[in-house]
Amino acid sequence: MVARIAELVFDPWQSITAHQQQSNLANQFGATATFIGTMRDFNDNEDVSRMQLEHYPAMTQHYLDKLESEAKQKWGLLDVLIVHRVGEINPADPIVLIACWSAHRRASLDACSWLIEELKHKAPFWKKETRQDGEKWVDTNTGGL
Amino acid sequence: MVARIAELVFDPWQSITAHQQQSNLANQFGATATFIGTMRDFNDNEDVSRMQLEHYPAMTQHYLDKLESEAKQKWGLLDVLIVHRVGEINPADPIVLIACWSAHRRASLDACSWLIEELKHKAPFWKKETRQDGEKWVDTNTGGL
Amino acid sequence: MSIQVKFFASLRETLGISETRVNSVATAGDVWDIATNKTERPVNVLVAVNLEYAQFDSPINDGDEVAFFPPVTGG
Amino acid sequence: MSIQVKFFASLRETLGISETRVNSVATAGDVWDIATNKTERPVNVLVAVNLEYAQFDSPINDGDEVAFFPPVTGG
Repeated sequence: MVARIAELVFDPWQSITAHQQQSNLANQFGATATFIGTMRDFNDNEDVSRMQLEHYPAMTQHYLDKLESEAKQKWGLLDVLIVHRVGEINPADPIVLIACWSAHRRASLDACSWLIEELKHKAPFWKKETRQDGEKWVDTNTGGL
Repeated sequence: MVARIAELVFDPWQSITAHQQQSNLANQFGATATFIGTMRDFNDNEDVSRMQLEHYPAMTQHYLDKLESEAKQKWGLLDVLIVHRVGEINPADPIVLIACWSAHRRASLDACSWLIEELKHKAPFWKKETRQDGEKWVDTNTGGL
Repeated sequence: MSIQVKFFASLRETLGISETRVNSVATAGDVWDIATNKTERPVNVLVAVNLEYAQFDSPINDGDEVAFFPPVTGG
Repeated sequence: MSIQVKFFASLRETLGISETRVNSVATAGDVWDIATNKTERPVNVLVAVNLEYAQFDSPINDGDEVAFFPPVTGG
């Protein structure tokens, strides 16, 4: 179980591959569900050329670890990986990766869906977008969209 | 949008990476949800050393294409990829890959979850397991597990 | 023209038939009876006509492809 | 011992304070008042005490870390 803050751009599929190779769970898991959030070059119909992602390091790590433990226990997951970017982010860069491994499919799918909602509502990250008219803090996350 | 039957072992993460590189959707999608079903080396508490996956080729392709179209329309997905193994499968081999790309998170997550259930209940694939006491057709898929 | 008939998985093994052809008949149930020499139909057998799920009383036309198989277990 | 205070994101920019320290106080609300020189609290400000979400009337002990920030927008 790993929750990691990434200061630099990461490849989500390589991160999952590497994590899975180290995990020694081959033959045990029957299901893997993943979610990747990626930066788009527009938001609210405005072009966004860049984004700064600020966080509260100690609390972020604490919350991601806590969410992983809760999900693992609640759904009996075999493994969980969370990676979240901070710093300067460009369009098409991955922002967040969540991957859940379980014996059967519903556990991994439901846990993955729960984790991204919890993370969006609780983990202390803040986005500031660079638009044509300047920099603007994102007010609030879309509710469940 | 691709639905593909794989006769040989495939790497799901590489398949997704390759598909995403070709798709020309960078900067547009904000969310990617995936599900991977993998062969375990046990089922119903019995060791399973190998599996044969039979299918009805024309109907399989027809159903996978149809499910992709339905999901794409229902959730406004930007792209969908399905890969399903047939033939001789060994423990730890991926069996099925579903990946959905969308602008916002709920579309990709809900579509991915729907697709694996529909595929399990409708696509004409059949598993035959090799156990210690011989070969045995799997009777039925677990309901939503 | 005739009707193409296919059997899959455990049904193919039990009946010992993979593919056959039958002449004009009224329904998918008739196809089963002729192709299997009136073998009793297991309760869970599914039928597809031209790659779509169908019923045993679904009408069959010349040139159709009719397939019989057990519950699917993919994914 | 004193109380470590942190501000994040738009709140950090608006107040022009990133980190500060205050002496013993009763509640998280008191920390806000002292650290911001009684700036009016925006309605949506969140508070965390020792890395857990808390309330403005949560009691504060010496050595605690208290953080104020706007609604989170990660993921």
